[in-house]
Amino acid sequence: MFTQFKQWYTNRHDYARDWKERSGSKVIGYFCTYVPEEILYAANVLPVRILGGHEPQDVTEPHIFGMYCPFSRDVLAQGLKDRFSYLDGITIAQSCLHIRQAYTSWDLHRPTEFSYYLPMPHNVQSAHSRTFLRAELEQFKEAVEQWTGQTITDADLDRGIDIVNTNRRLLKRIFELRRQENPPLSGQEAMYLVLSSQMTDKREHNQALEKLLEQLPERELKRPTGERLMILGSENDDIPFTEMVEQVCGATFVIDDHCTGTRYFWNESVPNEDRLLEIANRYVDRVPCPTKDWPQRKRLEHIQKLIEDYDVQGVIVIQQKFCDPHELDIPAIQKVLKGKGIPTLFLEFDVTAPLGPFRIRVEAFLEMMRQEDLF
Amino acid sequence: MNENETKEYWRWKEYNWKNPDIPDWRGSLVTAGVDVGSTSSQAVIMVDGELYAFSNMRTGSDSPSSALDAINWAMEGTGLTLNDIRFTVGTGYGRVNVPFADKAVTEIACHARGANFMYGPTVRTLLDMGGQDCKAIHCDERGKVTSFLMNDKCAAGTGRGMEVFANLLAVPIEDVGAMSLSVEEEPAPVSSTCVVFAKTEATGLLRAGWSKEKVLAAYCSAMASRVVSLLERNGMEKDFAITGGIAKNPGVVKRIERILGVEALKPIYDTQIAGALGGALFAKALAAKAGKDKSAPQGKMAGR
Amino acid sequence: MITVGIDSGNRNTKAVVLKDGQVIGKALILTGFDANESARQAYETAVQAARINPAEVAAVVSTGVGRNEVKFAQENITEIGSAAKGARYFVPTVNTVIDLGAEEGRAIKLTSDGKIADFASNEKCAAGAGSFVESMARALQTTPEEMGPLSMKYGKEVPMNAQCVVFAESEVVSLIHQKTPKEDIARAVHDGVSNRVSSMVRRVGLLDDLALIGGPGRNQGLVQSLKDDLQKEIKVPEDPDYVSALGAALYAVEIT
Amino acid sequence: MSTQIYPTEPLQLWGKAKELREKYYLDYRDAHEKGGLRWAGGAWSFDAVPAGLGRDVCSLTSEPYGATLAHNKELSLECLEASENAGYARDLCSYMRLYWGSILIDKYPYGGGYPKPDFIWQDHICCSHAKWYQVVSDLEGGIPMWDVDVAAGPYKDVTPAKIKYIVDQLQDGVEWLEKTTGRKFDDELFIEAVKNEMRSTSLWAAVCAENKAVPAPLEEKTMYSLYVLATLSKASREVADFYAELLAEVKDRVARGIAAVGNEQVRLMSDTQPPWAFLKIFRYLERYGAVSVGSLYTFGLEGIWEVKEDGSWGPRTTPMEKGIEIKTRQQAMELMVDWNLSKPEWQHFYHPQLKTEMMLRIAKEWKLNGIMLHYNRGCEGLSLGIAENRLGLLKAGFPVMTFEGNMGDEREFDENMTMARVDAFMESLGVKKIR
Repeated sequence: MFTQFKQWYTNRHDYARDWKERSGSKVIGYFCTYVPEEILYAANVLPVRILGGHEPQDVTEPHIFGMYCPFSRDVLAQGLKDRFSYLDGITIAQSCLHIRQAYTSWDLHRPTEFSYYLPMPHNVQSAHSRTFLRAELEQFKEAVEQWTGQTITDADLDRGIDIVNTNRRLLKRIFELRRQENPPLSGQEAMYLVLSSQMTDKREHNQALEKLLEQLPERELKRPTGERLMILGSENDDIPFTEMVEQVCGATFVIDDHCTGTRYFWNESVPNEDRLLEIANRYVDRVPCPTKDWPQRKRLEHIQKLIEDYDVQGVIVIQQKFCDPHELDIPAIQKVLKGKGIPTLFLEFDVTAPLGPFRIRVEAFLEMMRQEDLF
Repeated sequence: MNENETKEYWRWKEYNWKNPDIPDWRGSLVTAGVDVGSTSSQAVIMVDGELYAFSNMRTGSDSPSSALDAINWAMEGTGLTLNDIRFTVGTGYGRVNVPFADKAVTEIACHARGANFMYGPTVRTLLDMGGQDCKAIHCDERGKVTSFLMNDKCAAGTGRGMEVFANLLAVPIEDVGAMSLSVEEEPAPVSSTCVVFAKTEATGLLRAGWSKEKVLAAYCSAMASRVVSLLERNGMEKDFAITGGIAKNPGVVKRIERILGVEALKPIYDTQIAGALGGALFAKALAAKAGKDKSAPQGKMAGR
Repeated sequence: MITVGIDSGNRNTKAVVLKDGQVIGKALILTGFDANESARQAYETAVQAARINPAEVAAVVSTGVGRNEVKFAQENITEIGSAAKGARYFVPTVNTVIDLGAEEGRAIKLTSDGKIADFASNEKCAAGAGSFVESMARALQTTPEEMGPLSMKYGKEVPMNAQCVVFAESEVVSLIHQKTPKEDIARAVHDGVSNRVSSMVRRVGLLDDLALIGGPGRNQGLVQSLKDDLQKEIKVPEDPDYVSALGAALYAVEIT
Repeated sequence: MSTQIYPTEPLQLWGKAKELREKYYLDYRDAHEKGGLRWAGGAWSFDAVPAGLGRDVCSLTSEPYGATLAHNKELSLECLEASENAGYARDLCSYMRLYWGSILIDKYPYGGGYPKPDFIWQDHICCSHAKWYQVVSDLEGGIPMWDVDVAAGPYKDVTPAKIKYIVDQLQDGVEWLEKTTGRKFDDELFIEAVKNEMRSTSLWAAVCAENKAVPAPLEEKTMYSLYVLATLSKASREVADFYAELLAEVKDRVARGIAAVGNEQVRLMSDTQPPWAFLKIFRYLERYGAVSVGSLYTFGLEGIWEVKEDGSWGPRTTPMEKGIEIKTRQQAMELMVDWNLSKPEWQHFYHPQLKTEMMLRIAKEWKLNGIMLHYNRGCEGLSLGIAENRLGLLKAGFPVMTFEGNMGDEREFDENMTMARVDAFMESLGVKKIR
C-alpha cells in the first residue's frame, strides 16, 4: 500500500530526472518549507525538497564551519557530490541561518541557471509581514516568469494553489486516521507519505493519496499499537530511527511536529481575490518554525492541541545537533509537557543516528511508561 | 613509561562473593540479574529476595559468553546450575544477548530498582556513572523511574574517561580518588570536556610542573561539574545516591557532594552491582507473576 | 655537516641525526613527564646509534608540541614546518602532507617550491588518529597492530558517525552486540578516522601528490580507507614516525 | 631585528572611553532611583526610538553585556553553568547564555543583582535575537517585549517596500512603547537621537579609515574598547561627541607617524568577536611585530560606510551633511532604517560572497599581509559563511589562518593550540619572533 511512496522517496533522483524528460519542464530544488510551491506549480516547475543522504561525508568541511547543524552540511554534501545535478534552479525562503549557509555555498559552488533567495519575514506575528511578503512574492513571481519565459496568470496561480492545497488536505485526512485507537498506518509509513510529497509532482502524489484513502480505513497494522508517541523538533527524515522505535521497541508514532512532517502541510490557504496575498497569508499563518515563533510561542499551543487530539502518551523531542532555533524552544516545550504529565525523551540527532545508544534511551523511556509490569 | 602502557592502571579488581548468612538455596525462589555493560559485567543471584551471591568482572568482546562467565562465577561454590534459577533478567548494553535470560530490562530501570534495595525507599535521585555513559535518574519510593537523563554530547564524566586518565598518569584506578583529594588547594577544573583533549591538556599541565595529584584533582573536579549539570537538569531531590564504578572514587564523589551541598547515601554493597541487583529483583516479581499463572510457559527466551 | 632534529610529541619523542643529507641515526622513546629529559634521552640514543662524537653536531632543532621545552635545542620549528620539510625530503614533489599523531592530525598544502600555502589541524572535539584506533582496538579486544590487517578483510561498509572516542567506543560495542564481524568494525573505525582526516585535507585543498607521515602511517587499513576516500594515491615513507624529526634536522642545516 | 621601528604613545582618550563605559552600566542600574526607565535589547536595536521616551531612559545592550561577563573568568563560568543547568544547550550563543546566567544567579558585574528591565526593545537579526529575550522574559516571569524584524534582504537589493516593512514595525513600536510605559513619545528627542546615531557610526568609520595609515595609529585590541561605546549607546550625544574627539586624536597620530605597535612589520585583520577572555593573543602577535589593524567586525558593526569617489571605502555621508533636514518621525525612521540596512556587518547574513568582497577591500586598502579568521563557536551569526570567506580570501592570494574558539565561553578556547597556530602562520609568512 505504501510501496509507491517509499519508492518515490528512495528513488527521488530517478523520479525527478524522469519527470523532467516526460514534461520537458524545469526542476527546482528548495531548501526550506517556507518556499511558496504554489507559484512554482503555477509556472509548471517541479519543486523538489533537498534533504540529506544520511551517510557520513567529508566534502563540506571547506565550506561550512563545524558548529553548523549536521543536516545543513548533509544537504550541501548532496550538492557537492552532484546528486542533484539535474536541477535547473535552487531557491530558499528565509528561515534559519544554518540551512541558508547550505544554500549560499551551493549557489557558489554548484551554480544553476536560477537561484533565488526569498526574504520570508521572521516577524509573522506582525500585521505588516503579510504586505511585505506579498511584495516579495510579486518579485519572486516576476523572477520565475523571467526564468521560464512564461507569464504566470491568476488562473495559473489558482491551479498552483489548488494542487498544493489538495495535497495538504489529503495528507491531513490521512493523518487524522491516526487519531483512531489503532491507527491504520505507522509513523514510518506516514513519514514516507510526507517526504515523498516533497519530491514528486503533487498531481501524481494526490492521485496516489486518494487511492490510499480508499483502502486505509480497512487496514490494520500487523502489531499492537503500543505506546502512542509524538515526535517533534527539527528536520527529521531518519527512517532507521523511526523503524527502531516502532518495530524493535513496539511503540507507534501517531503524530509529529517537524518541518519534514506536519508543519509542511498542516495549513491550507484561505481563498482570496488577491492570489499572492492568499499565498502570503498561508505562509504567515502556518505552524511556525521556531525561528519565526516570537514574541509569543504559538507552536506550544499547537503542540498541546496535537497531543490532545491524537491522544499522545509520550513525546520524543529530537533536535539536529547545533540547531539553535529548536534549542531555544525545547526547554519551554519540556516544561509545558512536564506540567501536563506527559513523559518526554530528548535526543540529539546527527547525520546517522547511533542506533545502539539510542535504543537504550528509547527502551528505558518506554519502560518508564510500562514498568508497572515489572513490580 | 613503557611499563605504564602494559601495566594497565585502569584495570580494577574482578571478584565474586557469596552471602555467608544464607547456607542453602534449596527449596527457595532463586532469581538472577545479569548486567552486561560496555566495560563490566555483573551477575547477582537472589534467594527469596535476599542477596545470595554475585560476581563482578570485565566484559569480553562477546556478550553471550560474558553473561555466562558472570553467572557461572557468581554460582561458583553454591551448587547452583542455570536450571535452578527460576527467572533471570538481562540488563545493560548486552541485555538482549544474555542467552539464558527470560526477559531484558534496561539498566535504567534496573539501577533504580537496585538502588531502592541498596539504599532504601527514600532514594529519589540516582546518579549512575557507568563505563561509557552517565545517567541521572529520578525514582519513586518503589524504585520506579519517574524521569531520567543521559549524557548525549560528550563522554566526559564517564568511567571510561577516568580509566584513560589513570593510564595516562600511571596511577592505579583505585587510588585516583584518594590522590586527587590530597591536594592542599583545589585547582581550577580542566577546561576541556573532551576526553582526548582533556588528556592533552593534562599532559600540558604535567609539563608545566603540576603534580599528578593536582592534575587528578582538576580532572575529578571537571567530571564532577559535568555530572552535577546532568543531575540539576533532571531535577535534584533528596535522598541522593550514586551507583556504578565511579561511586567508588571518592575524588569525584566528594566533589559532587561539595557542589550540590548534599551528601550521597553511603553504600553498603558494591555499587557496581546495582543494575544486576535490580534485575534479580524484577526477576523475583516476574517469577511470582508467572507462578500465579501456572499455564504460562517458562521459556528461556532472550528479550521480550 | 651533522645536525639533529628532535620531535617532542604527546606520546613519543623522536630524534634523527642527519649527516650531509643522509640519516645516520635515529631514536624513538616514550615521552615522559619531563619533555626535556625525554628529548635528551632520545638525542643521546640517536647520537650513539649514529656512532658520532656529540661534539660533531653542528645544530639541534626541536619541533612538536614540546618543542619549547627542549632546552638544548638552538632553535625550534613548528610541527607544520618540520612536517613539510621532512615530507619533501622523501617525496620531493609532494604538495599535500597529512601528518597524523596520537592525538592530533594536520593537513598541509605546499606550494610547488615547498613553502606552506595553508594548513589545517583538528579542532576541539575531533579525535586524533592514533589513540582513537587504539581505543577501538581495545573495544574489539585486539591490538592496534592487528587493526590494519583486520580491516583489510572487511566485507561490508558500516557507517559510523560518532566523533567522540568514547561514544564511538559505545557504537563499536553495539556493533559487536549486533554480531557485526570484527573485520567490518575495524574497517568502520578506519573509515571514521579517514572521514575526519579527509575533511581536513579537503579544507586545505586536495592536490595530486599526497604523503602521509606520522605513526598511524604504518596502519595499512587506515591508509587504505584514506585512499578510497580521497581517490588518490598516498605515499607513506618507510619510517613515517621520524619524518618530522627529520624535518627539524633539515631546518637545522638551513640555519647553520 | 630591531624591536622599535616607529614611535608610540598611549592614547589620550583611553581613560575617557573607560569612564563612559562604566557610567553607562551604572546609569542603567540606578535609573529607577532617578525616576527613569530601564530597557534591554541588542546592540543592533534601533536605540534612537526608546530615546524618544525621555532623557532618563537607560538601556542595557545584550552583546556587550555578554562580553563584559565573559571578561570575568569566575563570574562567566558561574553564569554559563547556571544556564546549562537550567536546560539550555551548551552550543547556543555564548553571550546569550552568559546573559541568562546573570539573571539566574542574580548577579550584575557592577554590583547588585541583575537589574530587571521595564521593557524589551529588540530586533531580530539571527536565529537567536528575538528568542534570546523570549527566554529573558520567561526567566523574569514576563517582561513586555517588542521585536523588530530587519531581515528584509541585503542593502544592494533594498526597495521602498522593504524599508516600509521595518518602518511600519517601528511605528507600531512607538504606539506600543507609549502604551507600555505610559509616557508620551517625543519626536524631537527621537530625531535628535537619530542624528546622533548617524554621527556616531559615520565618525567611527572615519576613525577606522585612519588605520589605513602605515604604521597603524590604532591596533584592534584598543579598538575593541573604543567601538564598544557605539554598541552601548550609538544614539547618545556623548558617544557621538566622543568619536569626534577620537577622530581628531587619531588624525593627529597619523600626522605625526605615531604607531600603535612600535615594531609593526606585519599587518593583519581578524574576524568575528574575539575570545574575550584571551585578548592576550593580540599581545602575542606583537612579539612577531604583527598588528591586527581591525576587522570587518570592528569596522562594520558600528561603522557605516560608503564607497567614495576614488572607489575606496570611507565613512557614509550623513543626511545632515547632505543638507537634508529631518522634520518628521516617519522621515527620520525611513532614513534611520536605510542607514542601518547598509551596515557592512549585516550584508553577509544573506551571502558570504558579500562579506568576502568587503574583506578583500579591507585587505587591499588597509594593506594587509594576512588574515586571521576566528571560527567562533559562540556566534552563529557572525561566523555564518566564514569558511567560504576563507576560500575567497585564499583564492585572491591572501594568507589566512583560522583558529577555533568562543567569544564568551573560554572552555572552548585552547590557548596553547592557538598560540601554536600563530607560530605556524608566522613561520609560513616568513616572520620570526623578536627575541
